Amino acid sequence: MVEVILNIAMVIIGLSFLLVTVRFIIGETVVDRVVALDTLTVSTIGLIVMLAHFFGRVIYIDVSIVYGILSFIGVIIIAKYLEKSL
Amino acid sequence: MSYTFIVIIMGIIMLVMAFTAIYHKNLKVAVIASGIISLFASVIYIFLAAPDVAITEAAIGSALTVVIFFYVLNKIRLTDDTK
Amino acid sequence: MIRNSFLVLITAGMAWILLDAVSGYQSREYLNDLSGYYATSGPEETGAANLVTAVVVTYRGLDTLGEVTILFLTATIIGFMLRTSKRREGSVRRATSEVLVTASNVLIPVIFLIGVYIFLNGHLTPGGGFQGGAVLASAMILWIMSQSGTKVSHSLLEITEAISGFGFVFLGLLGIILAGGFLDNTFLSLGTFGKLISAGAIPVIYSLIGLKVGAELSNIILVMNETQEAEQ
Amino acid sequence: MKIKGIIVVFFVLLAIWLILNGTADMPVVLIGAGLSLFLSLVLCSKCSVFNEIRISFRALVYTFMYLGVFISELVKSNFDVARRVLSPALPINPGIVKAETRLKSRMGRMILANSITLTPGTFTIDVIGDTFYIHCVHIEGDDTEKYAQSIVRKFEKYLEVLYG
Amino acid sequence: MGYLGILGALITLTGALFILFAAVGLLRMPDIYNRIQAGTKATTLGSMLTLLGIGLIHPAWLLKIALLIIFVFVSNPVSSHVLGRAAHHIRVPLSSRTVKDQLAESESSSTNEQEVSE
Amino acid sequence: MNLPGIEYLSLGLGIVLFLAGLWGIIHQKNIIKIIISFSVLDTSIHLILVSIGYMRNRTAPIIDSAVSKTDAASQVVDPLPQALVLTAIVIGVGITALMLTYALKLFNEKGTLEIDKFKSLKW
Repeated sequence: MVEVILNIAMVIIGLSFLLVTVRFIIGETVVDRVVALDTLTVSTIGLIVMLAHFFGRVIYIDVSIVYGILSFIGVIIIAKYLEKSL
Repeated sequence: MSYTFIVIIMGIIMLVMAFTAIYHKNLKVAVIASGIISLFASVIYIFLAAPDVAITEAAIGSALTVVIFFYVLNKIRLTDDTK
Repeated sequence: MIRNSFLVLITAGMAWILLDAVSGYQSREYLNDLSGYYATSGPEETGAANLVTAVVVTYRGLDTLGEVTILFLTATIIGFMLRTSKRREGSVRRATSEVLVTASNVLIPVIFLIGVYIFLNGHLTPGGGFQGGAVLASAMILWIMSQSGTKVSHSLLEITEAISGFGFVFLGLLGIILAGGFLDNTFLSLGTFGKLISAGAIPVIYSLIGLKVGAELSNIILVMNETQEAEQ
Repeated sequence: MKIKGIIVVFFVLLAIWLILNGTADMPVVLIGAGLSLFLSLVLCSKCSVFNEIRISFRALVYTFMYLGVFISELVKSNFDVARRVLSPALPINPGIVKAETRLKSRMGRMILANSITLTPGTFTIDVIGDTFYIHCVHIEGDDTEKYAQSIVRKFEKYLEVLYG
Repeated sequence: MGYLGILGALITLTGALFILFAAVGLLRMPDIYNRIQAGTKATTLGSMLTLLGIGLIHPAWLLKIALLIIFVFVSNPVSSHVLGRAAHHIRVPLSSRTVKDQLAESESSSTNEQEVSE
Repeated sequence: MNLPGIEYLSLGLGIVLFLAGLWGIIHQKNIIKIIISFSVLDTSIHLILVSIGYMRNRTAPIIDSAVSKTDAASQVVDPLPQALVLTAIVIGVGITALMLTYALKLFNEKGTLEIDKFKSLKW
């Protein structure tokens, strides 16, 4: 039961990846694409923790902690670049 | 089954991003696209049971490379504006 | 036109070579001899629970030395090429958002702590010197971004890098004298398997590598940041 | 009093270290204590952000009340935005409004800005002086000033007790 | 596992649905500020719910996951704030449905108050 | 339904990305574009190597409560390619940073990034 629900959740996350990619492709400005990148990264954190459940290894949570840190840094750098104050 | 599905989706997205990274006129967009390739590559490393490589790819390949690219792009743009 | 068809030819040739190389690929069922040796006797010999760490630090330690050297050379060359000249005065730059400054005050100690956790636990959990060093460097980026008034001293970073690089090589040589070979970690006690203080010298070596990589990457970022200030 | 800030940072970092390691063995605690002391002395001896926290029983109670208000607000407005996104007509009425805040401490203002940003439908675009500029997906009613003040006031009354 | 596991799985499913809503919002919203609204924050709630659900399935992981949730809580709104601020600074146009822009009004009235010289 | 395993998928993906990166390197004329293509190619090689080290129904080579110490050899995937890729990624970012620095220097000298404009070595 639990596994079935989690599989459905994973497929839903995969579909949302596709939709975000469509926004990345048609995005009018660079900021749209950065928002797409941020959305992808944050949803990936959830996906990795779900994978930690599927493989039964607690160690994968460390990977998502690193993800959380680095997406933050990347988006801030790009925003600083865009407002010409890097 | 759902593993395969999500890997196929990420593969399609990576191919689209590779096309964008190589052919898009705007350098910023190309750099962001290559960052997304690294991001999904590191998720695939988790599927392939390699968390060490996944952490390294996320920390170094995805974040630091993008940061260095943007520093250099900034530098090029700054000099360009003055001319 | 001729150029394009030539390029297509090159790519097609490369594709043919690659497909030929992997066409007979079958998913393996057993580890080969070398990997099997690492998997069976690695935990016993090195005391590291993370087999990748055991391979990177101990069995293939010389590779890691070369890798650290390459990174050092890269940082040095970049510093040499980009460290320029005069600083132009009166450059106008938009003030950093107040929210970002406060948030970075809160987050920088946490990010530093997570970086240290990643390289200190390299023998138990995924991670290690290189990843931890990258996380330390990202804390440094956040610092440079938010506290634009304060200067980070180059000499402090260089001293950190020099001391940890020297310590890394020194530990390697200590391995030759006290144990079986270069970068052998067994001259410290192996301890209880799976605890933080275990696996001999591996946590020490990985901490030194982490500090060194962090200092080098921060130096690259810092040099790039300062050149921008100079030529704005 | 910088001592208070250093002590707060020390205990927060030590707690994070223990959670990350998952054990409370003697060497782990010792290394964590040394590391937290070093980081709190080096990184927080200059910054004054953590000195503004008030440690008292009343503050503790207000923290939980604040969390309750925040989480209920979060869930409510998330459903609101989801409804707007999914309805075919896209009933939105966006705009940027400004609101004054009474909070003086930097920590309190950061948490206020973050709370406003995390609540879907509103997000802090800029903070200039005491003025928060907030982008709203849907401005309700005709009186924008009053609407903007109501967004800020929801969280502000709790944060005033916590940080001043 | 029992009831707690089922509850956790349902919470995870809700989180995944929120991520999907965020993606739909990212596609449909008319301008960048509304996209930040719909995209970044619904995703934040979605991934936090996902984490919480997995934490309920495995109670032993709950502390680490709580740490991750707090980290996402602090860092993610800051990054979207910085992004929105940058977008407004470089004058990414607002959509035609926008009724009011008081930030631009006050910026044009006070001449470059926030530009500081270093 | 008979779907291919994850390792075959990622191997194929790695090969296609490799070809795309190679095409970008030899076809593009902007130096920054060439470097971006190089980083794509770099990622693809890592993907190929890691997927060769993968084995079905096995888990990550880290021994904790989920993997017993004694029969680790029959439970974990190959640690050797992972260690090599770890090294390769770090060297890759060093090389990328170095190439970007050289590109910056070239740009400062000549004022352009198009490789067709660099004629000082042509004769």
